[in-house]
Amino acid sequence: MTTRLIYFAWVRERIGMPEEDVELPAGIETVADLLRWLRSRGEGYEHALQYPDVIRVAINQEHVDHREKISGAREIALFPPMTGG
Amino acid sequence: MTTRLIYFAWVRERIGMPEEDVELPAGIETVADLLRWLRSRGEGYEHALQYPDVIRVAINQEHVDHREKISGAREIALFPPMTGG
Amino acid sequence: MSAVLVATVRIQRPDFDVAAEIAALTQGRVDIGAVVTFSGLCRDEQGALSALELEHYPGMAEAEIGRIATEAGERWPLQGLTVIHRHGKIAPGENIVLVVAASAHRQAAFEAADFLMDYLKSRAPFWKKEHRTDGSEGGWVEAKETDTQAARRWKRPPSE
Amino acid sequence: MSAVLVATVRIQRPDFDVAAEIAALTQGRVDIGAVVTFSGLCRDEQGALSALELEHYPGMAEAEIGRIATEAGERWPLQGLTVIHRHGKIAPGENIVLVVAASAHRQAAFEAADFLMDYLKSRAPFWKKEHRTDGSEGGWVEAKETDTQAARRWKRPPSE
Repeated sequence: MTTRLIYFAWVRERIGMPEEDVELPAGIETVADLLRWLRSRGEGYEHALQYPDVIRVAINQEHVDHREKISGAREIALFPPMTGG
Repeated sequence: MTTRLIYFAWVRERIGMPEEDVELPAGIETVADLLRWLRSRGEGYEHALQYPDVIRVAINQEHVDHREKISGAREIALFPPMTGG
Repeated sequence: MSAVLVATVRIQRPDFDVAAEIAALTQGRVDIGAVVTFSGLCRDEQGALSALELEHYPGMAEAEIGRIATEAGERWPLQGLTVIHRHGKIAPGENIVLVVAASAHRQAAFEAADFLMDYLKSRAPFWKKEHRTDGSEGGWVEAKETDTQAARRWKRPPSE
Repeated sequence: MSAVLVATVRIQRPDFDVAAEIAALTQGRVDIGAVVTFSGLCRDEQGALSALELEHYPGMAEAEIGRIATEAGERWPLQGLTVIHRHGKIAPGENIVLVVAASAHRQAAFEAADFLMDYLKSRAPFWKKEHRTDGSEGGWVEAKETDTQAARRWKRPPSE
């Protein structure tokens, strides 16, 4: 299944693109697994995700924590802590 | 010395006038003394001041409690609990 | 410690314009991050009220609200503060009172506006009389014990 | 228990008009006694900022603010609630965000607006980047721990 990954703010800048569609390999079950796998994909990803604890994640436009299962996610967004308001 | 008494809301309505100038007799030292003396001045006063605890008092446009000394007051206002805002 | 707050206090018959009052505090400034406004309106949930008539103590009303505003300026770092209280007859749905508090940060603006309203309710010399749609006088609105209690939230310990 | 609150949520580039948003909630009604507005503005105390650029997550921004507004409507008896958050470049002194909360009573309106702002700050998917007057990028604004703590004030005990 294809999953759309969306990036915002400095996560977007460091990875170097606003979004991409990926095929998740077997064994990527949680958000934490996804972040680990993405870091292995190149320098930009490593720079963006080197401190995974600060990365906020939304699945299908709802906040989730890093233990959340990602099976069936159409859209997963990664971004820094929010600074709106 | 002449003191101006000012009345508001139902205190004004019951006493039947918005203000008056009075000469305070000797022995009227505190707000409580004043309220007691006024009640003796007639039915309207008695009706307005029958529950003196609920009457709020300002001397020279500042809130005071009933133990306050009134010597030197130019203007003493009597009114019900406030309901502004 | 900080610049003295110059508050604007107005007691007036006409309605006020919230946007104009916000603009008066913020125009041309870049040090304000938060503006909180409170508008108090005349309610009539039973449909029996034709108007509230607001009586006030001229002179003391301005002075007392000024004292409350000064205390707010001492307790919170405010860039601006405006209080407008209407008097006379006010129909259901109309504005009665406006507080505008401006600060660098949101918590100061929220707390100062909240404090102002609690103190206004319990200390500003205004009294409301009801006029009914059937032409009768509905009598004077009674002060609420909950308003007195709300004002007590802000009492500082005597040691401070 | 009470009627479901229909909140208005808008994410937009243009500025908003506080008076128009208040009027939209109160016009023709006599059951609203209190309207609290919060306006958040772009500050620049050092004089080095040319603009904040607000990035957001379209779709989720509306959805998340809608969820926060729904929660506010469940926690306080509100007659109306409007939240407008701007995006794009915003110069110092300009508005960024507006919350308008209307209720019969003042405490509900104050608390709901305060809650909305705390939750917006910590949960709404917006990010601010600084642009400097010297033409350089000032980088992304960092989230404040105080904002996270402010949002925690509203956590309800799990037993409720």
